[in-house]
Amino acid sequence: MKNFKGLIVVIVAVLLLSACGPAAVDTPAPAEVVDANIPTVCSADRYGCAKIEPGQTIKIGMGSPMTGGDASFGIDAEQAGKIAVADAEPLHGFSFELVAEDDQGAAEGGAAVANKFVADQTLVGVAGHLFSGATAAAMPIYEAKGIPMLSPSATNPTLTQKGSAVFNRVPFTDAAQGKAAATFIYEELGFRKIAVMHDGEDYGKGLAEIVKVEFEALGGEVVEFVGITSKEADYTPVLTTIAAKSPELIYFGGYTQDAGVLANQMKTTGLENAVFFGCDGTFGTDFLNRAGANGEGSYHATPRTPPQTPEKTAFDEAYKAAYGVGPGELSPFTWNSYDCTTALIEKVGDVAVLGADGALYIPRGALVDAVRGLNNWTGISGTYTCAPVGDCNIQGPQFHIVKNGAFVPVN
Amino acid sequence: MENEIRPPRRYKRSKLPKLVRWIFGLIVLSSFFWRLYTVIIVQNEYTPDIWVRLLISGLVIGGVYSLIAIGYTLVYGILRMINFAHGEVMMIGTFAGYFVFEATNAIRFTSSTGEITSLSNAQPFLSILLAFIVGMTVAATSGFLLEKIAYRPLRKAPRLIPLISAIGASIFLQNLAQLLFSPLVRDYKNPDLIARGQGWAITVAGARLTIPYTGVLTFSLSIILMFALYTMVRKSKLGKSMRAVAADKSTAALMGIDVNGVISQTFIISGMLAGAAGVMWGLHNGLVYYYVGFLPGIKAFTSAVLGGIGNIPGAMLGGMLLGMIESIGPTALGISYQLKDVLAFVILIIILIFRPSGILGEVLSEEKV
Amino acid sequence: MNKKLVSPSLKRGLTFGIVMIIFVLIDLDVMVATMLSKLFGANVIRGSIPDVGFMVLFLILFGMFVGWSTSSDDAKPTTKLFQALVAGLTLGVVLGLFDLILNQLIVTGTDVRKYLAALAPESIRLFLFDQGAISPLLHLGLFTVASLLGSLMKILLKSESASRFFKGVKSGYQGLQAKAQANTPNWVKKYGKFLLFLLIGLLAFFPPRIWGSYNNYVVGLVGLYVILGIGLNIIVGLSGQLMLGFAAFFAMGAYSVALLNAPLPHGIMLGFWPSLLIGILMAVVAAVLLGLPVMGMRGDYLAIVTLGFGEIIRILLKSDLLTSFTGGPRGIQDIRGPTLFGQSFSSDIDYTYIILVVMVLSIFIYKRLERSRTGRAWLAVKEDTKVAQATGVNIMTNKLLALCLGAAFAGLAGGIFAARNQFTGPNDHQLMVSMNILSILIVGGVNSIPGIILGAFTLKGLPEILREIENYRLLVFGGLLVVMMISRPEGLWPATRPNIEKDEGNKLKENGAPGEGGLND
Amino acid sequence: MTDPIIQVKNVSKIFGGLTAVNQVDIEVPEKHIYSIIGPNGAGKTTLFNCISGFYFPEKGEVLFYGDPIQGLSTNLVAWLGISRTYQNIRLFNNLTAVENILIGLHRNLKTNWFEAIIHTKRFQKEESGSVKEALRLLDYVGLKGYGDFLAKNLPYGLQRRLEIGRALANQPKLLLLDEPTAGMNMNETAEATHFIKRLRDELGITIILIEHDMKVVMGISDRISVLDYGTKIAEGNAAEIQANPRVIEAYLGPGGAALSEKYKKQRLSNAKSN
Repeated sequence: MKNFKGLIVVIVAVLLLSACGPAAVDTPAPAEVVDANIPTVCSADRYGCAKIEPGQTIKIGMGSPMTGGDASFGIDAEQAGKIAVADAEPLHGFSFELVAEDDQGAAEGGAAVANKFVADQTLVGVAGHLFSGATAAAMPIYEAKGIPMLSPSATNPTLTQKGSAVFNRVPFTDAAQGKAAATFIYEELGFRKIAVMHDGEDYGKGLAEIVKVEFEALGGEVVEFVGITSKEADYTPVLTTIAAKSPELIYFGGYTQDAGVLANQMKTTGLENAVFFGCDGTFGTDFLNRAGANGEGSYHATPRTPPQTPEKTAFDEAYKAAYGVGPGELSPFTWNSYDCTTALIEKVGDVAVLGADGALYIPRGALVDAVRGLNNWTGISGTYTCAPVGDCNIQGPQFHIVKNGAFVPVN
Repeated sequence: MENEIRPPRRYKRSKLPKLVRWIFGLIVLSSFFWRLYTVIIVQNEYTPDIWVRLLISGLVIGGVYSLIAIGYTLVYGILRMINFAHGEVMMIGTFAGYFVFEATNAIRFTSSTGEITSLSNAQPFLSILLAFIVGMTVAATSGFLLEKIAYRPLRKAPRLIPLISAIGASIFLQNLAQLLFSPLVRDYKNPDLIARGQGWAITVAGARLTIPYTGVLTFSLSIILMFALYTMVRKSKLGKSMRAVAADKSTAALMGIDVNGVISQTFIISGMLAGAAGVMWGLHNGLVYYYVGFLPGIKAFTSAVLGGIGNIPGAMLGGMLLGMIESIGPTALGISYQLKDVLAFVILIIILIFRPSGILGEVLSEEKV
Repeated sequence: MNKKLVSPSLKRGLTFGIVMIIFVLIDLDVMVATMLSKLFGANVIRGSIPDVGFMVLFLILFGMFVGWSTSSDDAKPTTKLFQALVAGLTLGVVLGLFDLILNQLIVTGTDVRKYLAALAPESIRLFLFDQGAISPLLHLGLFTVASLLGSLMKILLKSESASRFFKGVKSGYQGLQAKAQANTPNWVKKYGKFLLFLLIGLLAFFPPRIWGSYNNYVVGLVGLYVILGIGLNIIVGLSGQLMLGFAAFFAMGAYSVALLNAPLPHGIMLGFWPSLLIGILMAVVAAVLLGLPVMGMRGDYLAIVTLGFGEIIRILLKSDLLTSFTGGPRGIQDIRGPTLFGQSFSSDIDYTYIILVVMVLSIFIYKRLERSRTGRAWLAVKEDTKVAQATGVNIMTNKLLALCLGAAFAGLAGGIFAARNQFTGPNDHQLMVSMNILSILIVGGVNSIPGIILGAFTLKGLPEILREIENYRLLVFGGLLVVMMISRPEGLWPATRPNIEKDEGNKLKENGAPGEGGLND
Repeated sequence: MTDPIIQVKNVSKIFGGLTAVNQVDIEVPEKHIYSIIGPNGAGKTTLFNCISGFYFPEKGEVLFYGDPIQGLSTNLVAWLGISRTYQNIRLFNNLTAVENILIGLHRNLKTNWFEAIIHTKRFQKEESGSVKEALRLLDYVGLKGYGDFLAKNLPYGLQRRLEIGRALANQPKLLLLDEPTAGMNMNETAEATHFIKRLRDELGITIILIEHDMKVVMGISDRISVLDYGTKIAEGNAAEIQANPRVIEAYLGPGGAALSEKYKKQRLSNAKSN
């Protein structure tokens, strides 16, 4: 017994020590150090500089759920980001590295990852976090250290209403897409009686709420507003209940997996004639595979961008080749994640200065401003211009209809 | 001295718990029925065919729950442990079925009529049968291994220990599946014969409604399996020895029953049922991924307790009941479908308050637990 | 005889072969190789492939382990070697066959990753040492030799030396203890505990300032889970009610602080401390509401009901129904931190202090409860409810009391948790949280404070430290739990009962006799 | 003769169809040792359970100092001063002997959990007092030095003693002992018997005893009643009971009385012959 306890004590001690390990990386912020090599921008910068010693890499962080029920989002984002890093040219001989950490999409993990990132001097930007919960918890920590964020998917409107300098995002704001969708349904398609569904998650629900409000504002009738439990896979009861109210169209805020199931089950629950109207979360070949014939005539949204630019095609091929699964199958945010990483890398290139000592200096404050200053920047998922609050995608969406198993732009 | 021994008022047996219980129950029940009344009679916005539809989907999902719940009940009856990883066994079964269909789909040839067709469409029944066989076998194997590795060493341990071990196994299996098959949410390639979204059209009260083929398959198959299992436990030698072990391990051992063997067989059987349920789940709902077993697992456990854990008919009843509650409940009570789990659990709690050992009661005596 | 030797070794080889195959299928082999290369100071960029040498090293170590574990302790050296040989050969053959398949994949260039996501060509190549067709032979040879090496090692440093080492540790430990007991002046005995607390306090004071925010975060997390563990231990460990929905009380605390102390949705800026108090109260209220009806229920029924309760709370928090009130799936942001004497007291360092203080306080309270009439009553109820009642213990009130006190701790932890993250949402209060807390108890050791601390560290601290191994961490974690339960079911640091009689005796005769382990441990 | 401490007035307890206890009347004066004997399954323990509040008798009433106590929950019965031991020893196995006794003392302690947290003077006084008391009792039942053993690790005989100790901690006026000497050898039994006597003589506790060992019963009981199939078939002092043919029938089956007579004669004749 006793000797075991002794052992335990030793083990704990060791673990604690190893826990203290990262602290060693904590070097004082260069701004305080007076050194001839250090470019003047650093002393001027409000956050000081990140100093990359020769041999080190420039780290781009990414916080996303890689375990638990939403792991597909995280894995997908990481894979896209890796390709982005691979595509990036080395900067003054310094190569980039993507550090993807698992934040489980929740506050606890988000804060943990953020704290880990800020402990690393060579980490200059974060392409993330993916989920709003984790983002909200992480934001203040980056704010203090001056690390710019560019999130591919955190759509919670309140995130950009807090006057954060570091947080930016590329997805639609729910407001933009919701309004456009409502108007499109009311005017172009001319439906007056719709049901609005969402997957009960942050993104889908926010969108659905806007659509409901806007559609009613236009004078249409929302016969049912109901949430489902994502990936639960049997939605026949709820669809049946909706069918009783006989809506002409069903708007769904959520992701492809659920959208596919819904499209299938609509056919057996008395909604054979109702139109399925998705969002940018439900767009992607993945939906076509899942819904098959049942997906015909359904509407989906994408950013207003030519569906297939050569860059996009190139990326798609690279992704497929690298991971054996097509982009957009794991999550709809593959392209966004790629763009976020690329944009960050590009901006780092703009602000970075090579010191006389051969080390690379990246003024954090300048980088923050540069990312916020993203203007008319075209990636594979769209063209982005960041608003002062950090919403980089204010343009309306492009809607597509599914005809003979393919997406056809309609507006 | 004398006066001290007279029980003072406050020491009279406290009626509080009973009172609270009854008041609680009364309030809940009355509001429950009032709600039913208002929604069904007063508002009356649903035509009969809606109820029929809900009933159908309730039966289908209920069948699946029952099958998994039986697994929980069998194991509980014998080991008095909550096999928390049972849902993951089902998940494994689902994956096995998925791969069979992928394979049968991959095999393509030109049929007699000349057009190119895949094996799963040319021989739908064969491929479905194959899927079920493979799914059940794989799940059974994993159940067997699970018991051998994670539970058998803990026979003598206090009752919390196996539970934690089960939780660990559950986490392990989930993540193993995720790492093996990626977190991608895949979809079943059903043979066209039972494609999702297709079904028989029937007319109820003037309204046309569709009964999905997959639903029919799922329901009938689950009933058959349940019946088979029940007769097995009642009639066969294995069933008898299972009941003996459940009643008292040591005595059973003295009677010359190989206890470990019986336990392993129990896990194999429950694994088979879970595997079947998994394949059904895949066929009917179409989603396959590493997390697919978790929710049904919890639900099935709930239904096992609902019917009286350790009691096989109880598990069947509980499963069906839970399916019904989930499909019909929210509509009948006019609440959002997000809250159907809340409804399920609330009903469970109420039932347990008034029948502390489930609807059909527990077959094992309290002393043993 | 020989057969009795061969077949187990064969089995072992086979098992480990399968294990290795799974390693390859989930790409864990590459991960381990990467870790090894990190150990040797090579800086590998994430996602890139390490040097072949490290893969070789890993496989050798694996093989040696196989050899070590296969050769049975009580066998003659030659037998040991023989067993190792058999196991190694089997392992080699199994993997050799597997290699052939892999090699085929490489040659034909088929991509299986649609199904087996982790099986990337480059990692396959790495595993095959880029040797293509002859790699099976390489593996066969490697594993055989390595396995022999392993058993050789076992033969060389026999288990005796190891046990001698342990004995040394033990005797040294006890010797020290005895000496300490023997020559401690009276004043130390009097104020020893106090001094110890002071020392711990001082120790706790400095590190948070030095060791950076990440460690503060991890330590804080562990601390919070220690508090939660203590709370649950009062319910499960002392009063013996199996509770699977503990996260509900956690959520109560977190949401109370969030709702009362954030600009949205209600904008009641009540301040941290009062809202924390209310959070604790809310948790207790919830406990009473849950407790009164379900008190009568037994073990597993209570378990599922509490599980249901936890889920109900979570779903309600998330549902459309309460969105306007709780913020729905979006949760609540910008939760204001605590202030102390007017100025803000919510930097990561401050939180670490708060948590440590609260943790020590809870341990203190727990200790006093456990060693009181109430605590004994709880233990009695846990041991044998009927008899306890017949000895004059009021079951109902005591169980309820335990539930409430436990809930209070959860509420406390929840409040701090929410304020520390400045955010809380439904995802923070999932079923897995309850499971984790329960696991902390069991892994650490029920009713033992050091156990709980240890458990909290193992379950919450370790995964944070294990971040290096990315998305394998939960796999490892799950596996560890199982192994843990099998190897040490009583927990890392099992509880021992107090030696009241002896202590009393010591008190009577004022000279403290060396107080080494009680009769009962 | 002093007024009865406990009266059982035609109490009946029915399980389903079976009547375990059938209209039994018992009256025990203070400071008496009263034995209940009878073949297995005669309903002795059931009667105990009715007195100590485990069962709620369908018919009849149980009066303690003239107050009805049937249907009172067991902890209240204990609170009134009735403690008991169990046929198959039921200790708190994973607690130490001292703790077992301390739990027995529960009823006499007043402090609540809050006082426990903020060590009030009262609490400390009570705690130290109760510990001393517990050790004293431990000594009294002869477990000195075993105090820190886990109850489950104690030898059988000591477990029995500990159980009695726990019962005594409650400061009972009435003590129900359920087969206290079961499974003991000759000298242990003798000791136990003597010990039970001491309890009555020194502490002045009234004792009701269920016992199979006739030597013990006849040795120490002031009054004995015999149960058979739930009904009381005889009551009286040792001599009367031994003489009572119905009792012998009950034990040896029909015709038993005659047989026993025959054996007695034989024994006498043997005694004469040598």
